[in-house]
Amino acid sequence: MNADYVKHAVRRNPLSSLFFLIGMTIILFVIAVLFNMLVRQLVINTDGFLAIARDSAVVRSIWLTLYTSFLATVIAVILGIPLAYVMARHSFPGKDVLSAIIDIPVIIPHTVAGIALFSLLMRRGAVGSFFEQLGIVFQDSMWGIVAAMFFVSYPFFVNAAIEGFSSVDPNYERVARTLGANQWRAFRNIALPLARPHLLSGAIMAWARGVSEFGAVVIIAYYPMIASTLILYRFNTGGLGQSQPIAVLLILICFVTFLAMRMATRRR
Amino acid sequence: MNADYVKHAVRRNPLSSLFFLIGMTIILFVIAVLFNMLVRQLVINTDGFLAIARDSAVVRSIWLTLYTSFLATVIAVILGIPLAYVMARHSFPGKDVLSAIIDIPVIIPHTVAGIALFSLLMRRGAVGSFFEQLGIVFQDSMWGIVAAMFFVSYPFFVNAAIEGFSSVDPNYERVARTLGANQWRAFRNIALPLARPHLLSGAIMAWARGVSEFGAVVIIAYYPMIASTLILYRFNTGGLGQSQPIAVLLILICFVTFLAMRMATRRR
Amino acid sequence: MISIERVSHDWGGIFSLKDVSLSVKDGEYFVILGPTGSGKTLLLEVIAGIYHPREGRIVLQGEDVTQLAPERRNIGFLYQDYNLFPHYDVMKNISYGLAVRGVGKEGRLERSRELVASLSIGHLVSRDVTTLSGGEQQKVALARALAPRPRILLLDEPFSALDENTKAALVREMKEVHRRERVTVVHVTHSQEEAMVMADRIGVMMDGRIVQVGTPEEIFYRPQSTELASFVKIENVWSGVVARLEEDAATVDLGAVMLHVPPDTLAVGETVRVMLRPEDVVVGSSSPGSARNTLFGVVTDIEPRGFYSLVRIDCGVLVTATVTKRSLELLSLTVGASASAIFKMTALHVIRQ
Amino acid sequence: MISIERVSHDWGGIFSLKDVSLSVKDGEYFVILGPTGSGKTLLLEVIAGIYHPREGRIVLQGEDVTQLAPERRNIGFLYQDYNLFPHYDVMKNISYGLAVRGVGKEGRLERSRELVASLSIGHLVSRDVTTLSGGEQQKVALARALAPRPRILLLDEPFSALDENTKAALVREMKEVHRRERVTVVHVTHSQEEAMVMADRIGVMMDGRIVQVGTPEEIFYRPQSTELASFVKIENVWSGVVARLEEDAATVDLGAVMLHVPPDTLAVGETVRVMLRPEDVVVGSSSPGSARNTLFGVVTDIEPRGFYSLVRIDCGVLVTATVTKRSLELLSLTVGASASAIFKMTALHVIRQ
Repeated sequence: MNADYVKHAVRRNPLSSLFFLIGMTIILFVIAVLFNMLVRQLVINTDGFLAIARDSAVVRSIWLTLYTSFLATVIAVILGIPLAYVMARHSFPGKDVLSAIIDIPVIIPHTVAGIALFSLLMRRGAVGSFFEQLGIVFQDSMWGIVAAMFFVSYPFFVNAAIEGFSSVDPNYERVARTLGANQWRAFRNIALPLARPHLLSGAIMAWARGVSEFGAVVIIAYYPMIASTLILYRFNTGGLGQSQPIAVLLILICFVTFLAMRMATRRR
Repeated sequence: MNADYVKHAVRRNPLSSLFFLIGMTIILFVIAVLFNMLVRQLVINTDGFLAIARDSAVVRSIWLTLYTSFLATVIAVILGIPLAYVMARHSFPGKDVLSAIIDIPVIIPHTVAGIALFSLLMRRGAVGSFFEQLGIVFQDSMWGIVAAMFFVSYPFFVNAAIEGFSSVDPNYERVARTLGANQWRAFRNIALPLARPHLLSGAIMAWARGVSEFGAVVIIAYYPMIASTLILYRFNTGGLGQSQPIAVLLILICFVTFLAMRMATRRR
Repeated sequence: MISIERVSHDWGGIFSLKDVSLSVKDGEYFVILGPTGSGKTLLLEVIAGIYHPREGRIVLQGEDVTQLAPERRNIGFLYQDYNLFPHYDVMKNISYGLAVRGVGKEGRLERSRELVASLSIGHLVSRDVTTLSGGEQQKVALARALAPRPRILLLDEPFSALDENTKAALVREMKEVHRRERVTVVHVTHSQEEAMVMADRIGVMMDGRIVQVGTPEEIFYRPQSTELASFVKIENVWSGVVARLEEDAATVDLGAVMLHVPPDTLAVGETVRVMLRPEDVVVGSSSPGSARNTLFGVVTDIEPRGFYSLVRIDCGVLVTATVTKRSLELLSLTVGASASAIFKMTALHVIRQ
Repeated sequence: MISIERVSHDWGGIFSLKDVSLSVKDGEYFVILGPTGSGKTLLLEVIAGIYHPREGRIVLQGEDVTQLAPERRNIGFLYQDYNLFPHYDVMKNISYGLAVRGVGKEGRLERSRELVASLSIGHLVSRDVTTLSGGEQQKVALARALAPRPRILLLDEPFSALDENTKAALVREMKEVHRRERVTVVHVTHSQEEAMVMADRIGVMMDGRIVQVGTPEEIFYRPQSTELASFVKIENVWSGVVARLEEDAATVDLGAVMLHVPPDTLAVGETVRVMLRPEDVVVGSSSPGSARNTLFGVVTDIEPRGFYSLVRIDCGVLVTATVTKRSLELLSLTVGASASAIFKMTALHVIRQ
């Protein structure tokens, strides 16, 4: 039945079939990259992998990565929802420019972002010196990691939120207002819940992007070591044998968290 | 007039005005990060900046970055167009899974991607040893850089291309076919030109993403040094003074190229 | 009473209102009729306070509300797509307007039950709104808009999203709701049939301006301009000069033929336009009837329009008449056949040029 | 000739064709009439080869094309939205079908000019297609589809994207094109007026099945099922028993009243349905006419439908008649008034139950 279906499709759509075969090279490449690594650690090197998974420095760095990215996402959500709502609902002079500025972190090379952030937030930097008086230090601290992760990840949340609010027909809010709701109430009762799937998936993406960042973080805060820094450090000092288990552990935790969050948000 | 307009807007939409103010903190943060760095180098440290801009190692690394990312983008375009067309035009069992696999590089931490790629493509790796016999080496070579950049950047192109082909009503191609065009001709004459704006902007995004990558590249190919690697190296050895000028030079070249490409593609 | 006083506004350079003045009486069912893009919806949105007009005033029952926020106007609004809140069930949709006003649970239930009963949607109350049919959505949206007892109900093309059969049933229901709830209705539509069936009075809107206000009879049978005559499809519009004036009739010379028209306030020698709806022309094979005006001529064209055809007869002037398919067969009308066009004097409408 | 033989297919579980058989003659203008979602467009797409049916055959002029790719069938297709290629100008759109067939520049120009002249779109040739009005788009799409001289032209709701006035003008043009190009047309629509005006023959499609094929007269005045009668809005459908049979008329007992109907092939004692279009009922104040069937009763309901109203008269059976607004006034018909319903015996259509 299924083979029949495929044969059918190939005869009817020779072009699509050819395209499918070409396109599968990308898919196979990705699968090979992941599969090779997972097999090496989970099947061949099981004992070594389990030993690393119990290494408290590794566990601490992974936990730090997940936690700092979570904080960065929370900040992106709090500041990003109002920004996205205004961008989605209003047109005003200079909106294109704002939109371009929002996207800047996506196209900035990661180490450049790191240098720029370091320069601004270091102890003697323009903003860093101000924050130091408040007791918040970014250089080689958790807050530096959060700042770097926030910088590279907020566009993922803000763009998803703009899309989310744009997908909500403004007539819903207008109807709510004719029914007696003020602007805030219409936002809270109508726009926010209707945009929620986009907001949640945007937050998940932003969190994943924060976890994935390395270049910007390593410059502003080599210590405390996030998982990526630890991987590179162990790679440089102990080679693949020391670094790959951490990579596999990190990726497994990321996938599990990512899927769990996706499923939790889809169920509603 | 304009002040009047704003006053008006604030009175009519107190909520939007508040949201706008909250949202502006993100915009101001991004501007501060960039502005601080650009002022330091272009205004305060002009001489030092110009000296670095004439340093042949710097120029070589920037050129290498732009060039390898260009190659990675070309590969993404060649393999990605067929994949995206099939994803946009057909529904088949397992399509959701393919779609998830396509997105994997976006959520994988960069150093993890580097470790995975290194493990597969190193001289004694499963695929690397095969390619070595063909004379292509990835480890510490330009091809390694291209492979890493391709891995992290192709999703940007493929997703834009899927969106592009999806935005072309399939009835256009159907009409073309009833007029006598075969599937390939309908694709070339209709789908491809109509999806072109999306394809171009996807390619530009993929190129920018490739240029921005550091974590994955540094593991598979520390040498030859791409700009990001050189920035971190100089940061570690010479501090901000040695690294920031390179960062500014790279970002200026990126912005100029990015804007030039955007404008060139918009004009058509 | 709603008083719209010299309101001008434009929206994105696409839709605009140009010096619109209108007044709608309390309890009236007022229809704004106009082609797509004439600015009808924008006018409703300005009345509701969704947009504030660039110029002019909106006065509701003596109160100038021009600058008031929509939530402080107490106006019900039904958009074309109804926009039921998809994350609320039917009951929560209906009672939303009461909930935001702080009405307690009991009060909400009471009023909702009343509306649910009056619109016979009791079987829907716990349904998910995304599962409702178009007609059901309209009723729920209507109940939601009526729940806070608005002063005015604004309806934006309320039937355009419905199929023919659902529409026919709901038109009657809407009229009854209007009576029962004693609410002033302003209803926007592009459908002449809808306007004719529903309106107490009609305002015709074209290109951002109100061109005529009147009863359906006045709009469709006695338009005051040839532009409006063409819009309401009065097929026969002839130019002529008043030739004679008697007590019970005036005679208008159309050049080739003379017509008897109601005398009204005409004066001999005036240039006038005479209008006649095609439905008011009786076509005979050739026997003259009792009607004052009988013209003879040759059929030049038969345009089938379904169960009716438009028959054009050249009687010196071209007369267009609506004829049923059966009559067409009965009279064996074909192009080239001779025929008579008969119409009552009172069916003629005369305007000065 | 197009022969559709027992074709079944379904698309995404939403639209489906169930054992459809049809044959369309060469040069015929065939209309497929059905409500939205009945599978009409899917049938066209199966004929064009865009989908290959799960079961059944499509035979074009003797050739089985069921498995042929669309580009090898030489069938013209007009989608509802016309789908002019937005990156080509008008001329390139029209000549696309010739270009892909390898017709040289001169041949392309010649055929395109011919069509441009015949459709009077000369002023459009160098225009950007995105600037065309709906009616202009339709003409260009028509020229594009006709350029390669297709055996068959498939039209999917060709008028639904146009406003009323443009539509009226283009309906006539389409009929002329059909004559001039001598092309077989299969036209899909949900509009009964459109089907009646345009069709040589009509196939009525409901829920994926063809329920009746016939001339417009047969479909709208002599439907073979009560389901179809209701779809074509024959308001009067009465159940009865044949009571008497004479040479020139049969008598049907409806319980409360007796009707004279055409005798045809009826037999005494048979249970039948008698159908009557509301347009064929003449309403009088109460004077009997020459028609065979005159019923007396009381007006129970008047439903305004614009320039016409549906008047329901309870004469023992409920009779629904179409009455113009003027006649309504003239006869002073109101609910509760007595009235007579008069109709010719030949207007009655009888089917066995």
